[in-house]
Amino acid sequence: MNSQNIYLPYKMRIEKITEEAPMVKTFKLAFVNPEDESNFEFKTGQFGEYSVFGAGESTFCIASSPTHKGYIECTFRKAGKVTTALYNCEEGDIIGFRGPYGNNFPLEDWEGKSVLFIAGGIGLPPVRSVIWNCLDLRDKFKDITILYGAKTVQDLVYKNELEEWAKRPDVKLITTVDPGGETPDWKGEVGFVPSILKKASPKGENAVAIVCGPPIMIKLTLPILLEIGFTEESIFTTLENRMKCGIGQCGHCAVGPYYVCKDGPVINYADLQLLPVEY
Amino acid sequence: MSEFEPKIVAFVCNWCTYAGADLAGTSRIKYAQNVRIVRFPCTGRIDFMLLLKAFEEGADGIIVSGCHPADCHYTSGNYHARRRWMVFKDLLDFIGIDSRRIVFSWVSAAEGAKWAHLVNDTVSEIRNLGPMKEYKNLENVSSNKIGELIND
Amino acid sequence: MTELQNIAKKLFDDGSINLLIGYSNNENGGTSAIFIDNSADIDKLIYNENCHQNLMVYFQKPEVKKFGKLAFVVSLPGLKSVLEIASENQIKDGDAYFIAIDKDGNPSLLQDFHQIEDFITNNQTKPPMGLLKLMEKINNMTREERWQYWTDEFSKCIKCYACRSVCPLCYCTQCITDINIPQWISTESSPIGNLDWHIARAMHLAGRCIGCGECMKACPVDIPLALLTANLNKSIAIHFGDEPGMKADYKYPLSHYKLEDKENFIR
Amino acid sequence: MARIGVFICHCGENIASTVDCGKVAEISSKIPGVVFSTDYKYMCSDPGQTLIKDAIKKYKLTGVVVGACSPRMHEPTFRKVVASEGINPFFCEMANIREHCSWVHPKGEETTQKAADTIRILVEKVRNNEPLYPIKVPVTKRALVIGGGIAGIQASLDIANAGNEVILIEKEPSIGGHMAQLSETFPTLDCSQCILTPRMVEVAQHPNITLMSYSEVESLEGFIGNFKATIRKKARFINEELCNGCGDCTLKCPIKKIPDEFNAEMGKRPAIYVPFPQAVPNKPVIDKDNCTHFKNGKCQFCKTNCSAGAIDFDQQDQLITVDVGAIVVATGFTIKGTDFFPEYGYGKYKDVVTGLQFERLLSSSGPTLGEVRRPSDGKVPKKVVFIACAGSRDPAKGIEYCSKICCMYTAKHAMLYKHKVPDGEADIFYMDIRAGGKNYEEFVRRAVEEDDVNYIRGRVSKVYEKNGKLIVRGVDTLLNSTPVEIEADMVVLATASVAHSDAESLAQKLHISYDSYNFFSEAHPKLRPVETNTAGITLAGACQAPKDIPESVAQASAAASKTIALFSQDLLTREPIIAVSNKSTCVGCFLCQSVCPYLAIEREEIKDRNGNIIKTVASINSGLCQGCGTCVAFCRSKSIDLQGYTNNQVFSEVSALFERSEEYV
Amino acid sequence: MNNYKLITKQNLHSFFDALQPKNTIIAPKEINKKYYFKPVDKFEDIALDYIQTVLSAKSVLFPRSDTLFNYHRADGDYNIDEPSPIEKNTIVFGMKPCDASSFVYLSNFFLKDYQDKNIKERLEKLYIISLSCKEADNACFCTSVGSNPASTKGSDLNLTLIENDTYYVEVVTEKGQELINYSADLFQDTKEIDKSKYIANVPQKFDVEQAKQNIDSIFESPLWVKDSLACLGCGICAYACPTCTCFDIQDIGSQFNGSRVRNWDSCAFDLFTKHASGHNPRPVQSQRWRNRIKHKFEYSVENLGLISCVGCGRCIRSCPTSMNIVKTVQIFQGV
Repeated sequence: MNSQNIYLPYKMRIEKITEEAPMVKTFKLAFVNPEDESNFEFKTGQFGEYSVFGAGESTFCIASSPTHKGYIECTFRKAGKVTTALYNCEEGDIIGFRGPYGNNFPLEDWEGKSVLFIAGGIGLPPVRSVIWNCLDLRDKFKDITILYGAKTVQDLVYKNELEEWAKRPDVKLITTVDPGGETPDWKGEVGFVPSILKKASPKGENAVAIVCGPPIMIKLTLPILLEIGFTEESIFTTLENRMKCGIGQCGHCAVGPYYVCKDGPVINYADLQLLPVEY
Repeated sequence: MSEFEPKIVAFVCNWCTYAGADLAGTSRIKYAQNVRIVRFPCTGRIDFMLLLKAFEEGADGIIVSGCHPADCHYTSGNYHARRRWMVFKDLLDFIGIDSRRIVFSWVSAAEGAKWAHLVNDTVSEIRNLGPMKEYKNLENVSSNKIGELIND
Repeated sequence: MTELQNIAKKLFDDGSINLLIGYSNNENGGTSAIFIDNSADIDKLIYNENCHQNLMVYFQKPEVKKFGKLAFVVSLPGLKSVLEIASENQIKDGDAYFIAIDKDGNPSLLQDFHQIEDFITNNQTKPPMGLLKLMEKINNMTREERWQYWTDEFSKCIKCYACRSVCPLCYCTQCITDINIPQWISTESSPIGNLDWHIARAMHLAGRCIGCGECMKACPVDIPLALLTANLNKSIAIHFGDEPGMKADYKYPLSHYKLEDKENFIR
Repeated sequence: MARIGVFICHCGENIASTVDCGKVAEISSKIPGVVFSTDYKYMCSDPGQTLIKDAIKKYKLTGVVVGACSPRMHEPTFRKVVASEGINPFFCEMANIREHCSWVHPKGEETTQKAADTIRILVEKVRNNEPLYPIKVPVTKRALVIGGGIAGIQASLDIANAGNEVILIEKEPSIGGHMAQLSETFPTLDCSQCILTPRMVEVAQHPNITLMSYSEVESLEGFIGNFKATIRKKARFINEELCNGCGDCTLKCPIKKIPDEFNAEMGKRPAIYVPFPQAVPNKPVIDKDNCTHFKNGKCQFCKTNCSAGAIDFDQQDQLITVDVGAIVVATGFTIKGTDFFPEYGYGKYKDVVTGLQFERLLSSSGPTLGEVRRPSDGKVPKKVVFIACAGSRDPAKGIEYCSKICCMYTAKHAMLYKHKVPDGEADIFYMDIRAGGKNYEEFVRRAVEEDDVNYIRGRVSKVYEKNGKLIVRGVDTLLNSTPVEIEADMVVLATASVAHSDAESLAQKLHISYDSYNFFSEAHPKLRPVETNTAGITLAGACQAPKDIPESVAQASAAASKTIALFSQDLLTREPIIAVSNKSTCVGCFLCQSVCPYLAIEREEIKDRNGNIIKTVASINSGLCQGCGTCVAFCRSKSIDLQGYTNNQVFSEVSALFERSEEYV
Repeated sequence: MNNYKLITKQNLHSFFDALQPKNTIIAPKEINKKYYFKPVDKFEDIALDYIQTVLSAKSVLFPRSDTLFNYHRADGDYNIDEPSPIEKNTIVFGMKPCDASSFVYLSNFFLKDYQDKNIKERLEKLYIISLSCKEADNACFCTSVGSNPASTKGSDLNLTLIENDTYYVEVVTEKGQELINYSADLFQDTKEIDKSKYIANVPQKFDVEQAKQNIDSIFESPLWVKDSLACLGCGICAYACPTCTCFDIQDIGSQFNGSRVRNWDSCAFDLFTKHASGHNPRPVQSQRWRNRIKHKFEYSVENLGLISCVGCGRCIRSCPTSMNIVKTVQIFQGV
């Protein structure tokens, strides 16, 4: 009779809040109970259920890298009831977290290859976890290229880290904003992600691509990736269906027989095409 | 055992009854402490769901008060409210919720004394009716008792 | 071919409609809605006293709307719902054809709201006796008995929302029960959550409900839901003298007022 | 969780004497999200405001709840304080723990708990507040002044002289009001008409003023800066363009014995008449009810005798709609007639008159050309008894207030009587003499000392006729309540000043509030004595409460200055408490449209990329919406919300009503 | 284990009386000519000759609203407590074999990857006494989904009325034996009996294997739309279904005190899949109906090796628009 209640969250204290963009915040969370922290492990690409007591749970990825110990980070946009409650939290407040759930990016398979990250808007947080993971193991990979676009300069998240990556000689960072979204002192590209990708055309051989962003961006980016030499198996994305339980039971995230929370959220393009289009 | 002290909430409009209650204050007219006031721009703004919510939160009685007919700051909010309350009251009666627990009134900005009387009268009437036990009984049903798992 | 089928066939033959929604016999010895998109299926179209579903509920269904021009087989309650949704700006004159079934079971084709109004006036029926009796019985109970009666009934509710789904007037794209900022109605099927839902539903239909009784028939646990709205409509008729579903330009009693409205309950 | 600061004001002893403010602050500090909580003697004072500002900086507050007086008093004050620290002012809410708590409850635990509950309810509201930004609307720089008495005249001239257009409407055929009826004015005894008529002429000739006499407000729509007033211009059956004001018609009219309103029915007038010689406009009007032509169609005397051809029996009432940005209400007052007083003969004794009637007897333009002659037989009365407070300050008569002007005009009447009838005797029954005002007390003293007016402190219980004399029976309370009986030739009642009989219906048309005596209510008795609760509508003169001339004029100028200040802006800043619709969830049933009193709900078509209409939804015109929120409560799918009182805010307030967290028990 | 016994109706009554004091007993009860599972304390209250209850008995395991934990705010932190999901041992008495077999699916589903605490604890204290069907109606189709009116699958004890007042009892599990032991002398040993002549005849309505193949292979088809036009997207089918397991997790209460609760949900609701952004992976009803059918016959087989339909027919009986899962499967069988 000592089965554990899988719905009990870890209690997390909000250590730091960063306002990334309008309506977008990043929380740095630390475990309230040290034992929880020592038992906790996750891999890049996994997600969790974040909760405000009285408001409920909401799902998003762990945006920090597993190589950064002692805390986790998440980035979210204020949209529904829970994210509004989270958005209104202050540093020092206690929230709930359960996880990690889902599969992860197969980093070990990528060793010796070039890695191309493509993200749009609020799609950067899941990718950011992988980016840092790769950067922390920098010598295991060849070229690392990051292509990140947002509607406007204001909407770019992780502005400090973008600067940091831009300065690194071992990373090629391309940032872009949609036409009309630039400011007078904007030094990056102006244009939609797919066309900027086409312009940059990084090599697809012996490389993997991680694509995350709004559905329309992904839809238009995939053909270009194939065109520049990526294989269907080497293109990864994460699915973002509505989730409630995180453990393949509640049924919300099911895409056919596939549970995004359990079998995903990371999926390569070849597998994605086998699924019914219910994501 | 001390005497039952009813919890009363008053939903009032800003222009008449809230001001009337202000006047009761400036005139130092004493009345019962049981009332908690929630301010609305107009009685027309008061959603019937809020009355249900107040009962749910433990109110034993509710006062809904605004401007007299023809005095509405917004011309007609109180007329619409009047119809809505009439229908709502009938529904509560039909369902068996004691509609005497909701007291509707018009209190103008000049009627500080009327406000005080209204509160006092409501408190003593609700005290006679006793606690709103119907709702409290509903609340006591917790969902994990096996007997109740089968929706009975 | 029956007269009903003839009318339907003619509508298809002259290209007036793309989809006809009517009744047919089903596998379980009952009747259910049939969606006929070409005249070949017309022989399945029937009408008898078992055909109760208010088919106007399908008028708002996106997959039905896609078909284009529609025709509905409707009896009195269905036609009343046409006028009611017309008064609520949801259907315009000429948006659909209506094969109206009169009290003797004879079909006739109605096209505009005037015809429907006349039809309704000429085909008035009394509300079912059972419902009236139950309503009277409840009204004669003491308040405590009424409360007991309804809490017992509501406690059965599992919040499947069939009452909402089958109602042609519950066409909101966002129902109050689906809103969580604020959480107007508790999501759990608890006594309070159930009570809130049924009160909200009744209030939202007060003076709008045309009394088809589908909510009650759909309820898997047999809550006599139609009583709530019927009783409200009765009080609205007494207080304000209005009845929904009679005119396409019906003035909804809760969004209008008269200076001389009763206020004997207000202090 | 938000970072909310709670500030409890003692208001000196006003709150602190019954509410334990320190305890309220302590209880409040335990509410989740409240990061700072304190109490202070005077939160609205400079140091109090500084306290709030410092706390906002120090604790990085995101919201503020001030527990103090009514928000109707100090909400703007504290919102300004919060705004000065860079927080959106709508994140400041006031919890009313004075008017609604400390002043109405005894000292004790319960009262403190009520204060704490009130704070908690508002904390929950603030937690769910959203930043709001003021709305700008254009201002129509034209004022409507209702009432052409001295207050309306003064307001019109002030506003017009500042370069703004004014429409002055007067329900009588001429402007002038009560002041035109007066003989001389206290305390200077200068001639009323002499000082008034030049102002009347100035109004008539002012290029910025449009005068509409014999006109009344029919209805009013709109809001500050953007009112739409419909005015009923009553048919006077005279073409004003053609009429040259010669007055021939009034002389030819065969009907001559209609009681003359201007003379307080002490004189007679014809059916076609000019109210008084100096009337502005100086154009006659036909009294339809008394005109033979309108009775049986037979008489045409005036028409046949009008050389200008200005008589027009077919004239109809006209409804004229005007756009105005502000309104000054200066509709004045009326007085009770003698028929109001059973104890003084119900008006059946001809020689019992009202103050206003006596005023006409004193006036050189009056029916007796200024000679004091009593109505019954035209004799000069040798003994006149004046009764002050006739009706006023009398709860039994339903008039509990002081009519304010009677003490002074009664002294004036007695004095003028004595000047005109030096051998006459003037007795005044009074309750108290209220002569607060510049040179007022001196004036009363002059009446006593120089003009031998006899003041008797006491009330008159009865006036009756005996042997052709009026017997005034009263008591002298200064002489141990000795009964007094005086035989008088004439009795003058200083009857109560009251609101016009149509004041209530006018207030309803204008959407302004009024008190239980039907006097119009000011927004604040001390700090906003000129404005009404309806923005853009100000009050001038005795429509608000009884006033004398200097006060009426002063208030008129104040109302004018408020109006001019409003007109000095091109765009008006409005509170953003308005409804907004959610176009994605609205299903367009438009049942909300008919509940909106401002016609602010409009239909908007939502189109797809190809321009096809997908649906029609409700959209709120933010210029017209006044924020009553009736549509919000009405919307089934909650697709309309009211900024400042959103569903989420009020729901949170209600949720917090009785919540007692275990933490703070 | 399988051993066979007989018990008279009268002794069954005594058996009930022996069980009743120490257990919570849930059994079908008649209310207004319909049958519902209710807690009963008198044998007479139990309806023994019913065809089907309106709602399944799954809520003894997976209630309509299930508290996962309660929270209380204290000093800026939260205390959490877990209410016990079940107090006494619970016996469902007189459940139909189709329902009993649903518990096989439910226990597989909820305990497969993650052991759900509430479900596990309830399951441990749950005893199922099933009652073979004497009668069936048009909606019944257990024989089409690999079961039959006297199946013992999922039961601890199975009763079949063989002669007028005697029940044939199959002791299916240890738990069943445990129940017998309350009053073993009421039972009489016997040999295995062929039950088929004592039970209802439920004609097979489709070949599940063939239908399954077709359903598996057809995702895009106008048939899905045509077949589901009548569906209005209420939740009855899922809520009445003994194997539908979808749920939602919500907090009930305030920021101070409250509970996190698991409520039933239905894939028929349009909000089921809708994102906060407004994007909906299954925007129209036909896709939701397709998901339901495919889940029952394809997805659950892929994930658990079990069809998640037991043929109880509740969805068919309750549907206000006469949607019929059998008809749909037949359509696809015939493709």
